[in-house]
Amino acid sequence: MSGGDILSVKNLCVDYAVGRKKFSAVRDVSFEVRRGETFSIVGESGSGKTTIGRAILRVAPVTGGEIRLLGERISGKIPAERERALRQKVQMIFQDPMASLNERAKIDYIVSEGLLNFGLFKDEAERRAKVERALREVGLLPEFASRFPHEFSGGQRQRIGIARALVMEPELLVADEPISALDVSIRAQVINLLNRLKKDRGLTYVFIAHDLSVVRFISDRIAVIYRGRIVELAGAEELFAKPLHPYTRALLSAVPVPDPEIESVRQVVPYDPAMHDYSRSPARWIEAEKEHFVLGNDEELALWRKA
Amino acid sequence: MSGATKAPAPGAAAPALLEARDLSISFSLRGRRLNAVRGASLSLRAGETLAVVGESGSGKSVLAKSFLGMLDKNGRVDSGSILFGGEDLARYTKERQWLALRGKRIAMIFQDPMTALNPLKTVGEQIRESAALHRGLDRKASRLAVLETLDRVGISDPEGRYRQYPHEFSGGMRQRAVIAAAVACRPEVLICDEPTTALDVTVQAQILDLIKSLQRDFGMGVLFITHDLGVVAKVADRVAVMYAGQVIEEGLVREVFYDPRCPYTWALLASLPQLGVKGEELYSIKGTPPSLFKQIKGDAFAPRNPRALLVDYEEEPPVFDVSPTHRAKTWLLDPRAPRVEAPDTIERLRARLAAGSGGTGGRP
Amino acid sequence: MGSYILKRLGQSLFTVVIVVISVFMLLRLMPTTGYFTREDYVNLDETARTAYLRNLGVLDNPVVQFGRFMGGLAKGDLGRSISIYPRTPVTAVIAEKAPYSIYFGLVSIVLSMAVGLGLGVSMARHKDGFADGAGTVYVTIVRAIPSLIWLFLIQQWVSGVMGWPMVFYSDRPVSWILPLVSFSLSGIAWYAIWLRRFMVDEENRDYVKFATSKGLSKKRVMRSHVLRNALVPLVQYFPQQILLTIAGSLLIESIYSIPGMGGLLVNAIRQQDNPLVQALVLLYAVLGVLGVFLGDLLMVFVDPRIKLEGSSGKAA
Amino acid sequence: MRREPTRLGPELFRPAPFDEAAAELTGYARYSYWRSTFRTFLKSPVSIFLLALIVVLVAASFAYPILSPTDPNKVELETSLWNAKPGAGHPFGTDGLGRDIWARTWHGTRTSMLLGIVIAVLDVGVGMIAGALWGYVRRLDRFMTELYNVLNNIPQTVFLILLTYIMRPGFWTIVTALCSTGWIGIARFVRNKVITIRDAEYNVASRCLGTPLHRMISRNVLPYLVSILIMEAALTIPYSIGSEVFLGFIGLGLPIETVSLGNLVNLGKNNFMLYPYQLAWPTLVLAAITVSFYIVGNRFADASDPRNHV
Repeated sequence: MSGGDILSVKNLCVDYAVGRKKFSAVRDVSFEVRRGETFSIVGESGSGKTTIGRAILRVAPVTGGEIRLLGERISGKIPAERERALRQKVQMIFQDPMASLNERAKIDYIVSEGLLNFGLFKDEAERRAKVERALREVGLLPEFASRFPHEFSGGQRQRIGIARALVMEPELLVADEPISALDVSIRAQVINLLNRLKKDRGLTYVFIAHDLSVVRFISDRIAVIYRGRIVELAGAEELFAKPLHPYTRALLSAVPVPDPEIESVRQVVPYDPAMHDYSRSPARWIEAEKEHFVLGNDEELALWRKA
Repeated sequence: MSGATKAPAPGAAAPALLEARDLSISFSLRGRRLNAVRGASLSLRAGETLAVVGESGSGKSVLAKSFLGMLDKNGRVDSGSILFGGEDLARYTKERQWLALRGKRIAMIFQDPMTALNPLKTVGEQIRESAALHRGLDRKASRLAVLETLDRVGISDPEGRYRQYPHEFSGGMRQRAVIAAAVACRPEVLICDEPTTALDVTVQAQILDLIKSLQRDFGMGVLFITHDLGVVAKVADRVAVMYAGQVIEEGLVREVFYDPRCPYTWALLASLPQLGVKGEELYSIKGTPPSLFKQIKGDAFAPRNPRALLVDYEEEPPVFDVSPTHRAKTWLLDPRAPRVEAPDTIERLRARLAAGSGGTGGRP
Repeated sequence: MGSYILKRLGQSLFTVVIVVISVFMLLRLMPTTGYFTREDYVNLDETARTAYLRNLGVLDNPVVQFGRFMGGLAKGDLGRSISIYPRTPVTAVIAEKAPYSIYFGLVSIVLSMAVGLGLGVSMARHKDGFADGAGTVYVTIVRAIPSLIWLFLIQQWVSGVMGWPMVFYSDRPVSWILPLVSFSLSGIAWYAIWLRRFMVDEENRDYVKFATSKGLSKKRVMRSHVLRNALVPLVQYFPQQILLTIAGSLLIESIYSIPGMGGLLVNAIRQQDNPLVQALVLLYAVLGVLGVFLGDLLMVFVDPRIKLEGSSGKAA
Repeated sequence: MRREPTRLGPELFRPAPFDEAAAELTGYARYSYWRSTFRTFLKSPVSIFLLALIVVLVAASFAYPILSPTDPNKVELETSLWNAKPGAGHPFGTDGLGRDIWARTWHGTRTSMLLGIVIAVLDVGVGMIAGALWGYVRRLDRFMTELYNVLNNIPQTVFLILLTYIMRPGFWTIVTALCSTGWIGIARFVRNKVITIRDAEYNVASRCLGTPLHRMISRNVLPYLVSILIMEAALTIPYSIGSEVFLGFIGLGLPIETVSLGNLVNLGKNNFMLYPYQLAWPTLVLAAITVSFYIVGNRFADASDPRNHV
């Protein structure tokens, strides 16, 4: 683990019980997140990407492996003190701005919920000031504090959700598809906001998404996840320039580009997981290029490199 | 660049198959009126795909539903007309009139394939329902027609799938089944209301390809409603951009992407991260769309438009023809308007047009 | 699917066992006067009463009693009536009464379903229209006002106006009309209100919009999609409704002096005939459990989604 | 366009000042859940009228016995005062023992209302707590589900009869009997609701913020349940009052000497042919109460459904 890592996830496994059957949402996932970077996890619905985000925040059960924040273990049983520290240092932004705000509470309460939980203010005036500052920071008017979530549009609600996380002054933000439920014209607001906060506050992001085009714009490194396993991990530009794993290629080829000229010639590459034959030589986590990892065996890798 | 036009005449290439003229639709909600569509005009020609782009609340879905007479009970067409097959659908009052069209000549695909199928009926039965109804086939013949359609939309083992229930299908397969039910009668117009929004990207690509190939084979006019400009670039021949219940720009896909004229279209394109430069601020649109409960004075986008003119707050802009196939509703095209610079992204896109193989409506 | 049925069957048996034990235990708390006919109670002195009770076995260890009770149950012996039909086996009493309840129940089930479901459909089809309004008023009256009151008023007024007998005579068919109507009134309201609610819920679903967009007429969408799907959640309750209806109505049988099981229970309670009360309560409870079980079973055939859920053990 | 654009002077074709804050305000609409609920509810005159009727009846039934000296159990020795028709002195007439039906009606209403309210409060209170625990504490789920299956399988009427038969007739017997089955239905309902709320995204957000359980329940869960619980309570009252009438009829109701609407109805019924007013007046009051609660409960349920708000 290098000194710059803020978060490290090692061999993480998350299982859910559905009836009597066990369902593995996340299998043997490892990665590190460096301070000040945007680390993205990309995958389709049901790939386990959301579960990883939730496991970091201790709201999904970890069945194997461990998660460390600044070197301290935050998965499994941990002392209350460390849990408290975790809640302040790591915060989350949610996908659906319509579902992630308590409809029966005023914005004032929603934004200051974390402050109340940990008594992070001297007096009422300071709490108000903190709420006001958080709202301003996300481009909303302080007078919105006395209103209910229902009165706001999706983009505004999403920014309220960000204000709620910011008020805790976190170091790491887990953003779970924060823009996929937003209207196109609103997305840029939120992306700019996240990028500005990263610059101004030195925030680190774990950015969870299914849309590669957005991910490319904001990420430093990207992990591609398929059915609970990370299949490829590389720097953002490296991944787009030299995708190795066939699933990554399929994903890249499938995302429509808003340019009719490109679209008219683009070919979609299908991916069939049955193509892997790991009976003789099992898949390993290989560093194919510097800082560019892929899940496969040597034979496959040679093949992928040629393609 | 020509002046304001009275009639919406989007090019003379082919006669319109389905056309909305100055259509206004409102809903009554607890004593208030929501003006969902405010004088929108667009036209769809045979064999083409017209993408209607807009964000939620722009009225694009309402517009589409009105073409099938399927507005919610509290909604009504206030004015304007919907022309199809020599008739004005906006004048239709009886269910019987609509029954001659729905599913037979105009069909529709919905957003969420998980809920569009009746969970208690077999998939085959639900497709057969419309095949039997419109094509007058008996049980056996309609069953064969369904099997053929299932095969055509890429569902393997049609015989077995026919008897299965929707919950036994994956999301992508369900959407294929929905498409099969919609095209079973070879409609002239297929309306797709965000058909891939609920699907994964890899599945989305397949469904888009399917719709395109069906359109080619059947020669349908496809009205494709979406908010995703990537999808538009992939499927559309022409694009209509909607904002606050109006069509503010309509043109060939190359015209709208590479030479947009309305500030809202600029903003929409410029705000896309795919077109942005990494490390720089994205162009972003401030604020939120206007409430359609209120009367809107002037250009609905003006309060969010840093490039707005004073006149935008006073008077609604007329529609200007940019080219025979390209129309835009903005005061910037008025001869009196000053020259207003588009965002950098748009300039880059324009450069692309100049370098590219050349579209129809280039810059003057 | 098979495993699901077995699992549900096991659950129901468990419930029945719990019910039998609880009823038995609870009835040990009943006043012991319920074991005497009135004249016996008056005529006997304290020691004679105790001797009588001991003879009956009521004073034995509850476990012993329970064993004896279960033994009897296995042989179909539910004890003997005391005050109403002295020394007659309870099973014989019930066997004599049951046909009346079953007859009235069956006819009223047919009537309530036909009228109630029809009313529910027209309420849903013309939502907020006249049928809906009238139906709502009817349902409100029937469900909000205690049934004793309107049952009594119907008996008094209608029989007076029509000149029909006020009580039931098995040989005068005209006297069957009012009990039948009374039997059906609340059933009609029940079927109507629930069918309406489920239909209105279904009407707003996406698949209904899609079916409409396919060109199906409103009538056809209503019949082959909305009604069909709305009936599914209702079907689950049919068996219990039917079983409990044919088991008789306490109020109606009592008001019209119909010699059925419902009236019998009221009499047994009023005259504190413990063995009869015990047997009837047990019968009703078992019918209730059986009804719920059959309802769940029925769902397996009506709702194709259950089979999958059942196999993964999620259906409960 | 309808209007000639030439009307617009060239001075209008200049850039307009841009106000970012104004852009934020464009979409906003004022909304509060409770305000909308009450506005929707109070829109219908029927709802207002019935709500007012409930208030008047409740007030009257509690105020009358305090204000009036008339003893509802006072028996007249003079036979001429028996079965008196409604008139001066006895607005609702007298019964077979010369007892004033007006006084008895209000005393009876008070008993029945009290019964209904006590049962509603207990049912909803116990149901809410049990349901919240059932939903939140996973270990309880199995036991509660089995208990629910058992209780739910037995017809309520049978249960009611059995319990009232075993216990001595009285107010608390009826309360116990009705509550022993009533709470579980509400608990089940609350539990299902809690489970959907528990997994809702805003609750996950609260967990990420380290919100303690008590605040999760009081701020995140309860506000969503209040409307349902009010409705349940409103519908439990007419049901309880009706059950008392039914139990009175089969001989398991309140003791004869207790004045209640159930006993009044059952007494009045016996003399209906000769003295219909003895049944009519208590019945009218009874029906007014049950129908009002029933309709108000249903209307409130409609009004509190956010789908019916703007």
